[in-house]
Amino acid sequence: MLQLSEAIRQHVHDGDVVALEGFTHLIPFAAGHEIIRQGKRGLTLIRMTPDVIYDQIIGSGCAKKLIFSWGGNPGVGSLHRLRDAVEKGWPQPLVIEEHSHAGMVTAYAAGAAHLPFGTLRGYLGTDLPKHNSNIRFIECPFTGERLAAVPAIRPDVTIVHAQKADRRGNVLMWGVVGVQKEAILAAKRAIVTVEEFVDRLEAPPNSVVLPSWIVSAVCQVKGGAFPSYAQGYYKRNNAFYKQWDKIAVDRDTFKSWIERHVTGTKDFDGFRRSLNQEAERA
Amino acid sequence: MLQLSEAIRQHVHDGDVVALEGFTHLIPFAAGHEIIRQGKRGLTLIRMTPDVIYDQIIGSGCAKKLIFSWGGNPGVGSLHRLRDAVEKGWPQPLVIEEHSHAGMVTAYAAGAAHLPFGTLRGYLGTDLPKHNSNIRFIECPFTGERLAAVPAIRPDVTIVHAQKADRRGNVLMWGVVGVQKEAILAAKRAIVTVEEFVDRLEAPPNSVVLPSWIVSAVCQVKGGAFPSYAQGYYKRNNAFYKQWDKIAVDRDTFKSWIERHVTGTKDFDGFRRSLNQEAERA
Amino acid sequence: MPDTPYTADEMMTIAAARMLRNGAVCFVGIGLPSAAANLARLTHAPEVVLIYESGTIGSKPDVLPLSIGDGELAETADAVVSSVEIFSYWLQGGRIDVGFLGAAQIDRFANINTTVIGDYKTPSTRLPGAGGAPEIAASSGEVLITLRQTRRAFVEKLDFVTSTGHLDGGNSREQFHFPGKGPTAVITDLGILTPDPVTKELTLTSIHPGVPLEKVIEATGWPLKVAPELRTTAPPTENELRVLRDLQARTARAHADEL
Amino acid sequence: MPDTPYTADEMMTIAAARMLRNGAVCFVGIGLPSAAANLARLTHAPEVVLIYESGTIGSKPDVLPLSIGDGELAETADAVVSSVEIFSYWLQGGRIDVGFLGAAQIDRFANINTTVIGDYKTPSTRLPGAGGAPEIAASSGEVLITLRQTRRAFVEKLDFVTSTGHLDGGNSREQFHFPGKGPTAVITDLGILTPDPVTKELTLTSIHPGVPLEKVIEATGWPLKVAPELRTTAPPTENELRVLRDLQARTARAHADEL
Repeated sequence: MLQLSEAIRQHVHDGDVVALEGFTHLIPFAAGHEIIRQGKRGLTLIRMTPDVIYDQIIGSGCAKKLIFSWGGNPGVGSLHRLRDAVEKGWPQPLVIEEHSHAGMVTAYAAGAAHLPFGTLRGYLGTDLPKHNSNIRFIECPFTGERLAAVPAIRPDVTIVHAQKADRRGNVLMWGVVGVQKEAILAAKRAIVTVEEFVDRLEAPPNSVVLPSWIVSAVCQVKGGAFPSYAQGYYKRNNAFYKQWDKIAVDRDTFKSWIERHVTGTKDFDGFRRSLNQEAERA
Repeated sequence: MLQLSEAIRQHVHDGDVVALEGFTHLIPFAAGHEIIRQGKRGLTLIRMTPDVIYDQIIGSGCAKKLIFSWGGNPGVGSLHRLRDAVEKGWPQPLVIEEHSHAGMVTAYAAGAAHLPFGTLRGYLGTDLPKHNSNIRFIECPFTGERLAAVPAIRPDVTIVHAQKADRRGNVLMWGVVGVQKEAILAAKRAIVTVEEFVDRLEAPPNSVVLPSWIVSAVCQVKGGAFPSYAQGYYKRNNAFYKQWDKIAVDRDTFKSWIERHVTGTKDFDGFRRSLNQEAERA
Repeated sequence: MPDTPYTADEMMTIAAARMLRNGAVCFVGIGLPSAAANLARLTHAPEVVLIYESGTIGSKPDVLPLSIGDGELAETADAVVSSVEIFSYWLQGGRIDVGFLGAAQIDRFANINTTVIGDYKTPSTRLPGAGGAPEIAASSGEVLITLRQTRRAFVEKLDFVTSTGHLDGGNSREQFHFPGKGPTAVITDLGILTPDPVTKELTLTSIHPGVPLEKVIEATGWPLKVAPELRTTAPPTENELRVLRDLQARTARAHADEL
Repeated sequence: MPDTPYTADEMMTIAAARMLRNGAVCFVGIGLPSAAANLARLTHAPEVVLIYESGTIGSKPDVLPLSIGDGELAETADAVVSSVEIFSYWLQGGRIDVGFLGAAQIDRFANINTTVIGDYKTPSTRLPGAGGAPEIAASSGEVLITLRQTRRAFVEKLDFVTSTGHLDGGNSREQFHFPGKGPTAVITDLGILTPDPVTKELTLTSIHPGVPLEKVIEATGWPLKVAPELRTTAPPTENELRVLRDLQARTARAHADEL
């Protein structure tokens, strides 16, 4: 139970391999902003579905590489900052390693299971292996069938957002839980932001609980998944996603937005206030 | 929503590969008895932890092969009928294929994922591969590391017990859930017995739900996991497990017990009544 | 013919919805496929099982999701499972009858591209990428594809093969031993194309009412095969149109939130 | 010395419990290891995390389980996960500090046998088999083993290697690149054996109070190495004995159910 800024300072280092996971739901926006605020550099970012928060991190020059399987603004369109980095090298070049979702989940599961690789029925007939030497093919030792193989993902640090934690630091999440548990278990260090701390988790049987001893830091950030959503707490702010398209399409508009709302604010509460003030003025 | 006897008649055939799963909890005893009652023959039985119900099925001559990783009467001792079949061929020879738990879960997961094999860090340095040609070793295509491989388990039919089902046939289980979901998803057909039918499952988020369309038959058998337990319904009957040791140690005692309580009764209710009557007389 | 006029997009969504049989287990892509699949559920196929790659099984959303993981999909589902589970046990595990996909580009053998237009390293348009599509195309029992028909989308040669359809046609797909039989129909705003049983080349087998054949041919980047007995798609019924428009109106209201 | 007399089994369980440091994550075998691990939790190690192979993480049972999957283990756990998850993500995933095992046979390099006594095909005694042990022995950070010391159990050569300890001694275990360093102590009813730092041969380093050294040597099926500075195990404290006996009394009451 740490301040988020302190957790990011302690656990995210320049050059680290970092996964901020969340499949549409529970995306750790607050933590992503703190990475931007602290000016981390040279990160290798991993995520199945890099979306607006990765657009912001990449546009702020924090990343040198992205491993992913679907990069877009869900329901809206392109990630302009991601494209600008890949296609024009602005603000710095971004190398991409591209998979399918099935490949990424297999790689995360292998990471969580401490296996060097995972096997899947995938990629056959597609052009993905031509551009990604981390997609290889192996033979089944029993049937001789040809199957795809991907190397395990083992992030230095994984960051996720969850609904709540108890005072001992055990974390509970529910709803669309994506690959978050695997991403945490595959990582050397893990940061979790939560909506609230409670005295008792009251976790239903067999729910997704992250015991305190697999998490390096748990930080309360109310609304920390905004503009994505936290089931049981708040809905997805679809308007923000649509608006982002206009902000991100232009380098200067993007830069001034980041300066005004992210690097120009102290924390995520400050960001939300800054955004609200702007909305009221408009 | 079928009578259990009808479900076993329709879905379990002589010579089938059958998994009755349950890790101490929710063991499908009623279904196992029905297999004995119907005199199925030549089954290949699969289970991580064959215990008393497999001792009964094997002692009744239904099985020709057993794939397993731990065979015992938990907390009590040996399975005398299993040993008699393996060591003395009574009432018929039983071939065994022996794994570790880690190997079995890997094989079930591969089956559920429709992969021909699964990979694990296991078996190295042990004598298990000397006696089981289904334990092989492969090399990681990225690191060259040597890892164990096991072939997928794909039962003809998997049978499990669960707490409840709704009227549409969706099944909910909770507590120690073992490898049941994988065993169901790996199988061609699936039978589930449940404690009760309810109008609405009211399943907590992310709980273990088996949608109706992956299950071939759902049958209500109240108490169908006795003498194992059903969390939220009844406790494990430890006394029965202890008593079983005395019943199973002798062929004749075993045979007369099966004839009196299983083949001599119509169904699981009859079995329970017969057992209770005997207890009252004693 | 309904008295109500309808748009080409409405015809497309309705024609796509009709392809989904009641009770089918459908792995649903976001956008056009999701609209069609939910329309099917709300009309002729109430027992269809909709699975979204966010891990929601049996979703029954009241409004169309904007993203593949909207809360509505989880709240109305029979089960919500992890990403690893949905891709390995349910999709790869062979539990899906129909994969329902969109595409940016498609070729005559129904291979699709959702990755890049132009060169991979210096693309003219960078698309979101593969997502679940390659394995949906490989492992679903069959695949339905829905997209608008234009020369930019229906191309002679894909810039990138993201998901395998019938590969080079004929038996060429069989070399991969995919569990699924691949694309069985492409539903556009102009008509319905189905693979020839032998060559596997997409053939126009149904044309939507009022669409001139030349328009379909012009909107196709290869010499389009037309079935000798070209059918005309049944126009939308009043009920189909009403249910679709109600759904879209509910969706627009739900997503018109403020910042 | 406590005023209360105690049994050799009590000394064994208490000595084994003491090996578990507070806060350790411990994968617990049923029987003697479970008794020792819970005694540790109820005495000096309240923050120990007990994981049972039935998938219960952080179990805090009030009574000792008879089976590895008793309801008590699930009800008192922080999380309950599937068998696949507990073995692949938690054990193989490298999340376990200490694997706590029992054994039927053990050799001088702490390899263990829980499979058969005699020939595999025609055994004199068939034991339950491997269960979780081979991978607990491979993947836990370290391994503690507890069993009663007899010539039948402590043998020159195992009839079957179920779980790998220090293999043939020296560096021989390293060939497998196991994540864990293997057995670090064997706690018996007579004393404590630890592997020699170089040869990895089990060496008697502590003898329980009142046990003659000859008895330990006689109970060992190979010429037992004895540490030059053999310690005497601290006898049970009053508190250790009381907590252990209370636990066993609660357990006996709980399991004395009727048919």
